[in-house]
Amino acid sequence: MNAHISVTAPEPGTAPVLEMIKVGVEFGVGRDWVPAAKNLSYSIRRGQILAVVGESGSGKSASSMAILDLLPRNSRVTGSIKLDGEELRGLTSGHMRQVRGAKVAAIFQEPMTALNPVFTIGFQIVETLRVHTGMRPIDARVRAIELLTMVELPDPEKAYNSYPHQLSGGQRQRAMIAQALSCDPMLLIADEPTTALDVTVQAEILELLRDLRDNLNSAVLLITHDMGVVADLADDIVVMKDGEIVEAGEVHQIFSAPKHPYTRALLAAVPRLGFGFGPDDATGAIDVSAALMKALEQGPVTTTDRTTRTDRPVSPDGALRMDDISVEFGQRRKIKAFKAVDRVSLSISPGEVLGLVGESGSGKTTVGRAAVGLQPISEGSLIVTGRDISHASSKDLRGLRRRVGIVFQDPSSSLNPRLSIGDSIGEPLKLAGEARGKALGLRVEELLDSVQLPRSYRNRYPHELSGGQKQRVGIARALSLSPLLLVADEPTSALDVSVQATVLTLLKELQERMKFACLFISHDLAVIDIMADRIAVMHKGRIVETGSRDDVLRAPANPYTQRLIAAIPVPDPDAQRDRRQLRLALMRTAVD
Amino acid sequence: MFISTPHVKRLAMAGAIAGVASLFLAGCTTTDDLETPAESGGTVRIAEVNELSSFNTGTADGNVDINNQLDYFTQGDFFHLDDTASLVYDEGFGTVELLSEDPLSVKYTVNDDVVWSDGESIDADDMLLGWAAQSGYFDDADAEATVGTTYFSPAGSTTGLDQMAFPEVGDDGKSITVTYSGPYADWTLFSPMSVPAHVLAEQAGFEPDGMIAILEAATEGNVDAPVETNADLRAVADFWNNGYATSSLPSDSSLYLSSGPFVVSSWDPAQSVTLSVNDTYTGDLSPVGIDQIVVRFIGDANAQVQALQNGEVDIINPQASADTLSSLEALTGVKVLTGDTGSYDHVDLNFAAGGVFADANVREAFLKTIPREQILDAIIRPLDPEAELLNSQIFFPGVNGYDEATSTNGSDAYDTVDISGATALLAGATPTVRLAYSNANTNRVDAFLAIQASAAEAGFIVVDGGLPADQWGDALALPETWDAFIFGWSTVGAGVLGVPQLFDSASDSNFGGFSDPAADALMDQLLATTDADTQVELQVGVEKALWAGGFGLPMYILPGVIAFGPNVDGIEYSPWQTGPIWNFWDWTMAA
Amino acid sequence: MTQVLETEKKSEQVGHSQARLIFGRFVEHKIALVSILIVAFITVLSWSVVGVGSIPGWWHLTYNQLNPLIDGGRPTMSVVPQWLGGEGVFLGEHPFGQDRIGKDYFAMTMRGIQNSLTVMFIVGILATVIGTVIGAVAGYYRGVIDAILMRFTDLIIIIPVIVIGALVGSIASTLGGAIDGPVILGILLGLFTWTTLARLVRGEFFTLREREFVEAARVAGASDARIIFKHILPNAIGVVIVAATLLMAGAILLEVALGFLGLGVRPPDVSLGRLISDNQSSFAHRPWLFWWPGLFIITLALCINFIGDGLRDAFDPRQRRFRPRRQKKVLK
Amino acid sequence: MLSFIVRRVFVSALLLLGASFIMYILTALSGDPLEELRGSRDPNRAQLIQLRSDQLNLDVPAPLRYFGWLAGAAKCLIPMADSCDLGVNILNQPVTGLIPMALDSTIQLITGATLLAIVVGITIGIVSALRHNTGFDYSVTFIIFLLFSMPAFWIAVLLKEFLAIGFNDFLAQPVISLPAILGIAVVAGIIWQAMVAGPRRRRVIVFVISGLATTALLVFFNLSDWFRNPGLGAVMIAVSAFGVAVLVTGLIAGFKDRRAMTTALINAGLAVIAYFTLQNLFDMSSWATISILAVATLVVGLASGWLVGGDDRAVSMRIGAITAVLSGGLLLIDRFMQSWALYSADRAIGGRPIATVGSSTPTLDGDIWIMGIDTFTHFLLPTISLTLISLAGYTRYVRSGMLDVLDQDYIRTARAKGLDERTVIVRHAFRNALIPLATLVAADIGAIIGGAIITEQVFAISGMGQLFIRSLSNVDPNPVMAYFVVVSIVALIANLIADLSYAALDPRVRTH
Repeated sequence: MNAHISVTAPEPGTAPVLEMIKVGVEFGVGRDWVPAAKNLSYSIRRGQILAVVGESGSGKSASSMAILDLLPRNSRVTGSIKLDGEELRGLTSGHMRQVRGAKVAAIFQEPMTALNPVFTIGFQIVETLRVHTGMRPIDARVRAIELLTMVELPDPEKAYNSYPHQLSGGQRQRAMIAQALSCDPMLLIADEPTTALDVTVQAEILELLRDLRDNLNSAVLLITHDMGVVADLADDIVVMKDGEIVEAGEVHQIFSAPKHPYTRALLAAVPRLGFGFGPDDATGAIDVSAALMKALEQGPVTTTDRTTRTDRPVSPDGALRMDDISVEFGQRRKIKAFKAVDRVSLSISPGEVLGLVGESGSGKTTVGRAAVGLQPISEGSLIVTGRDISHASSKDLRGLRRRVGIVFQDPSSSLNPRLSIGDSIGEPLKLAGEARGKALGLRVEELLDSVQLPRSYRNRYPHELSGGQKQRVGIARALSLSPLLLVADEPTSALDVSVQATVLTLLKELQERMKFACLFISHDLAVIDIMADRIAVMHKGRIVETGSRDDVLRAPANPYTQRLIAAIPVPDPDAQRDRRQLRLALMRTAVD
Repeated sequence: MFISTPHVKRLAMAGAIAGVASLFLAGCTTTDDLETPAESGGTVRIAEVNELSSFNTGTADGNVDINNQLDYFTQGDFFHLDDTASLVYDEGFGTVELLSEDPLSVKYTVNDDVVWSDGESIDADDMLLGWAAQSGYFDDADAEATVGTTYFSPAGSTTGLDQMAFPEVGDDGKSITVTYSGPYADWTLFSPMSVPAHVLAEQAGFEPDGMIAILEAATEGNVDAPVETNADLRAVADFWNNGYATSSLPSDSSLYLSSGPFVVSSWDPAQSVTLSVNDTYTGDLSPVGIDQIVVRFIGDANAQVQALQNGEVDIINPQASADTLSSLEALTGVKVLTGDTGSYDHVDLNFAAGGVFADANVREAFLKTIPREQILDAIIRPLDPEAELLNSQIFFPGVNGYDEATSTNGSDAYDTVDISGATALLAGATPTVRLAYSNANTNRVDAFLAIQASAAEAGFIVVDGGLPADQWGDALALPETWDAFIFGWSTVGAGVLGVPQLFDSASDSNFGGFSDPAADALMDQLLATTDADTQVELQVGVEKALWAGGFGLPMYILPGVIAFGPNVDGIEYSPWQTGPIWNFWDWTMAA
Repeated sequence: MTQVLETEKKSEQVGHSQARLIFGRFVEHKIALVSILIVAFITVLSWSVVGVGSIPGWWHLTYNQLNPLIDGGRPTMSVVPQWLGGEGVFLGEHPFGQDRIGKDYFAMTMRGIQNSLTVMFIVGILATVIGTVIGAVAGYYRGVIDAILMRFTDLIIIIPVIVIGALVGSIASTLGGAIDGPVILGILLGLFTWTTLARLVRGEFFTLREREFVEAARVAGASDARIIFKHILPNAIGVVIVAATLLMAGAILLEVALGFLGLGVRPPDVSLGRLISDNQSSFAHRPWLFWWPGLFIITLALCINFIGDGLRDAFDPRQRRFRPRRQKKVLK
Repeated sequence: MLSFIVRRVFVSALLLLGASFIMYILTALSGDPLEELRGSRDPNRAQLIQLRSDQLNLDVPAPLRYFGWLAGAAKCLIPMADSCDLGVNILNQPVTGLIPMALDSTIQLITGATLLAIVVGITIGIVSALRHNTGFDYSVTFIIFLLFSMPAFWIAVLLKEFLAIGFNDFLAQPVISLPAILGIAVVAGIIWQAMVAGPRRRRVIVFVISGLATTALLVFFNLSDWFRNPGLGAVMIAVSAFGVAVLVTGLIAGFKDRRAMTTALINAGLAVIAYFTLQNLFDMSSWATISILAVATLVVGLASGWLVGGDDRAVSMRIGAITAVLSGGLLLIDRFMQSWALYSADRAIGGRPIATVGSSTPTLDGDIWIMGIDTFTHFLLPTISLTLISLAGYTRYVRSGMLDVLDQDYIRTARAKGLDERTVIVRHAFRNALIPLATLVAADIGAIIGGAIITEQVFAISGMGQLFIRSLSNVDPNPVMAYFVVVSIVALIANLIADLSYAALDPRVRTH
């Protein structure tokens, strides 16, 4: 499948800005060359956004870095890369430097570390300008502030003089974009620009990139693994798997009629908001766009009635019962205590799955950790599986251990690298004195079966397993004492979308079989839509809306929920275009 | 390359102004060219281990070898000790007359033209002060110093000197006469000279010539009837005790006046002291053609050797070790003198009743096994090839009386190891001997190993009683913890006072508890005789008793090394404390 | 940005534990391997020559035995074999020569090495244990406990180590020679040199205690002690071992320096530093007295430093030097 | 910020008190002060022992003695009254007199060594970080480890034997034999080509050029009997001044910045002119003159930068100043060399200039050049031995710091912006690696004030180290405690400065 695919017939007079012909990238690992990308050929014209899509390890980043020749010393690039007709491979480092930053600019995934912490934003932008244009410092300063205004930073003057650590993630990404666009580059390489950002901030950045593409008419090479982003922004798509292009084509054609089985599987695995469990699960289907249109007409609903009431009386032996609990952090002298969770009330009855959704910093993880006793609460009452642990001493918490389990987010950090898989899973059993020696081995094998992992993995070590496999071990460990309440703190957000689907299905089956109550925490409403019976939306430490899955998705009352739903990109270009108009409409009316 | 725009003109002009301004400013801070000092005489540089710490060597703290050496250069005195530790009188300074034997009275007169370096003449009040400080005449404190006062704390012992009455001042004010209430053997070693009285008076807050008045006003100390402390004397004594201790050149030059050929001219703290010629000196003990003497403080023996090799010093007197000697001999143009020093190592036995050495035969057997020759070869001969066995407990080789003592005291029986004799004496017994020594001193460690090996052949079981540097001193004073002890004494070389102090059964320095009534009697008589020859006779008698009783065995005298570079000549070896500078007036700059 | 490819190994063989992996990387570090062999050889040599406690060594002379001086104490060993013009390879009566009074210098040097190694191992073990415990507790509990422990560490840092060396003499004798000098010196130094290690371990615990597997262990009901010693410490062991090797290298140099200043190990026992300071002036005439101890000190310290360097690379491999095989096979 | 400092000082004071108590007990336990007296045969031995034990009041148990000492020391805290009573040592010398001199010679000894170690350490650290995993990196690591494991006194003795005595002997007839010249040339070539790295062809060229240059230089030394009367001479000064100008501009501003290059060349030119005009002024100048000239050179440097103007005025001024000062330094070195022959011919030196002991030649006096050379020859060896020891620490630290920083994302961003390698390294990477370095330097200075005990002993410079060792060996607590108090206070202040410098350098700490 590696025939040279010219994406669209080049219109006369507009030679492609970037042309990759049979490009290959190999890395030196140990003593031999291991290919990261093989035989890549694609091209981008002015004003066109080409999305290179693929899962981690597919070589999409490596090939893009080859363009700027920024690969580390132990790498080798073959094939030809032409920029506006001029061959980049083989350029002397002097010429290459004139290309970097001037003709081709790049923005990266981690805004936190991409800017030099010891220089101000203004200095770094002026530096780029003066390297390429030789402007006088005062003119460069004016141009820099112009750029900062263009990327819609709230106060460009203040941003110019502030250091990177004084800006939020989204603002820093905007500063990165301003710096990249400072010399009107022909090509902008955006390597996972919004992956590290919250969905609402992601929507704004995508909006910004779309406006820039329209005004500056520069070509954009977008590298991402998120189909929603692709649908929202890209004109054409190239799908990569294990270093090769498996399919390429116009965005509508790929979304509506994917030809390659891998593309098809990839699109299917992407959770769609409102479609419940996959396209064929008709019962759960909700027309989210219709819901948003209705909400728009109603205008802002006072946030009192349905948003805070707990709709069902809960018997005391409910799995989890939180009444007005608050959690404060950092009670250090001068800095006043920061209220991470502010008077939250929640309840989960046995066997029920409550989805807790919110952006980063909304306090959802703190609530999850409080539920398992990891985080002491400052106010309110907290009853878990019938035991009041509001002001628990470590002794009462010990009793709670057998009734509660937790699954974490980052697979590489949730397992002790020094312990074998069997030991990690068996740890809670051993500590609770449930089983010893031979019996323990049997229980561990049962748990491995339940999470569909081969028994021979017992004496394997975490660094030998893939992300998905490690997450399954985490689940097995959490369920080893068959707890009454399982807290899942963003269990799949660190996984590739295909792996994510398998892990979610596994969790769903286990929940139905073992009937444990589950507090499922995520920032991705689509994932919550699949898993949860009821949904609670958190914003800035408060619960702004609770309700059953259908009520919240069909008729979101709270404006923040509405904006959250609207901001989630739909993996379908046309639907995503309508959704965008809805979101902008909602933004204008909603009051924050 | 240059920018030929208006910049250059502005630039050149600014550069010129800046240049001229700096030149002008710099000009007014120049120094006139230094006149080079008249380089007539030469400079001699001596290396010393310790740094100068006091200008009054009379005090207990000040009595350190470096201070004594500076004193030797800068202070004139009635006499000094030569390399055979015998007295040499300096007529140029003053005269000492023995007026009468019984009662013992001596007259000290200072020559007329002898003055301190500030022009003030040296006279009776200086000598009175010296006498008062050394005799302890005014002290009336008892042993535990609970009641009464002790004014001066002199370096030497006051026993004997406290028999002097208040001296009569000569009418010309340049002489004093002292009379002792009883006979005192070492009267010849007493010199009334100390720090200048007029300076001390001023420093203590009195009139420069008020010293005599203060001393006469104070009453003689009487231990039984301690009297209220005399304030004036207290002030004078305090300054005498502490006023001269310093770690840099005092601003008031009167604190380091000189009455000798040299005077301290500069002191670079922690580095060196420079002495230049004292113009007011009238004596004849100044070296020809030497203007300056520099004493450099170099603590490390090896550093001294390398400094000499590198020409940074002329004379060094380092702590001798085999390798120092061999490395010195390897240097070109460097002359090396070796010889004895004033200290010797010896083995003393413990006579305590019930101890292993209570029995005379065991004592003799053990002494016979001590391999003195082998120890000499191993430790001393590499340092001083001509070293000989020390065969006298009292006398030093070269001092008058040594030959007579060694030929008569029966020490020849121990010249060679006699294992068979020893085993015979032991008659099959295998006594265990706790042999103690300081394990920080490599010589004594090696001596112990040699004795242990040799004594074992005769049947002795010698237990290693080695103790660290800070513990062996205490153990010495607790005889019950050891049977035999290797340690060393260092002697001033002259005077007989030391003999009873070591061997009299009543003395606390006689650690082994040796007691021989006949020897005690001889020693009492010795203290009373002032005639040199009879003193020797008496000491030879004590010597015989010691060897007969098996007191112990002297082993070796610590060797000394003096080395000097090509710049200076006339240096001769002396074993005593003054070391290489004892005849500094004979030095001459080499060609 | 090091792009290390995450190749998914699905091979069935029994799991490689982290320790096996580290050992694999360590073996690659040639110099560190050679260093371990050298240190092991020297240790075995010194203990076998001098003997342990009552068991005598294979070398017939003891370190404080006086022997007659042979040919001015020149070393009798020669290594140049006959066919190269030397006198053949043999040890002779005194391979390293003799000191000035005839004590066998080979035995003395070996005894000196034995003492240095004793001090090194004791300091290494004692300081590592104390440092790790204090670092772990301070790092894990933070807050008040951390402040107190760190102030205590500052207190110990201020006290100059030289004074500790001076104490050995007096303590050795008060114990009446029950424990010999080097062991006491080792213990004393160990008590005062653990500070840097404690700081490193504390820093490591700060990061590791936030890791999710620690929280999982807490939820599973593990006690604090179990979390510290079963979960966090095994992951911090890399920092501990590397710091321990540096500590040991430092201990050797410290013992030797104390010996040079006349403190630390006292005669009749032997310290390499004291051997050099005693024979410092013999540099020109009897160089073997100066070179042998110096040579062994440097070799020991150098090897231990290299072992530390090898271990650090094994535990957190920065980008290894990439030497591609000559194009033999490119994985399809 | 103020509350942070106050709290920090308070805690340090408490620490000092606790540590001083432990220190006093340790010193008292470490031996018996009367040991020396016990062996003396003086007749009044018992009386002397009594006197000294009264002086050190040994009958009072150690802990109580500590409080006696503390009372005396506390009096130092009263600001105005200089009633500081730290007691007397066993020679009855007031301790307060001993400390200033010891501190002065220690400071004289270590300032040179620390500066040299920092500058050389940082350069080697950066170069070996940039040449990570190359031949150069491995050889530098090996040498560093070798220096790290060599005992201090061993280095000192070797230096004394070869560099002092060997060099002085060599001065007798200073001709380097031909094989020696070739050997040195080859070694120099190898070092330079390793530093440059890059493609094989370039390294061979560099090897040949540096080899030839070294041979020519050594031959010139032989012919001009350079070692006996050295001198740079006008040509050498001109060449090196312009070399400095080019190097400084290359490093700080990059060759492309023409204005900066112009400023540098102007200053180099001025230096050459000054060489000819100022010679006679030098002959009669005092230290005050030299300092005024130095200030003048600085002002000229800055002014020339400002006048050349252009956008980056600040950069040009900085380069102007640095070039002016460095080429001014060359003039001074040349002037010192001119007096070298006069210095070594002086009777006090006797043709053997390099000294092995002490910090000055007592009987020598001459103009500032002679005295300047004297200090140089005395401190050359100790400084080299101290630098070698602390060099290893700095190089390892800078190397690992740079390697960490070079892996950061913002370095990749800087490269993606099109900055040249030099700017990325100097402006972005080194600026960040500087932050932890500041804490290391401050902490190291705190430790080194304690006196390079061993170096001081071998070179017989009685600084703090010697004072400490001598007092400790005769178990004399007062000077030991005075040493301890001074060293700890300096160490604590150094740590405080380290933390403050951390805040100054890292904006994240400053503006959180």
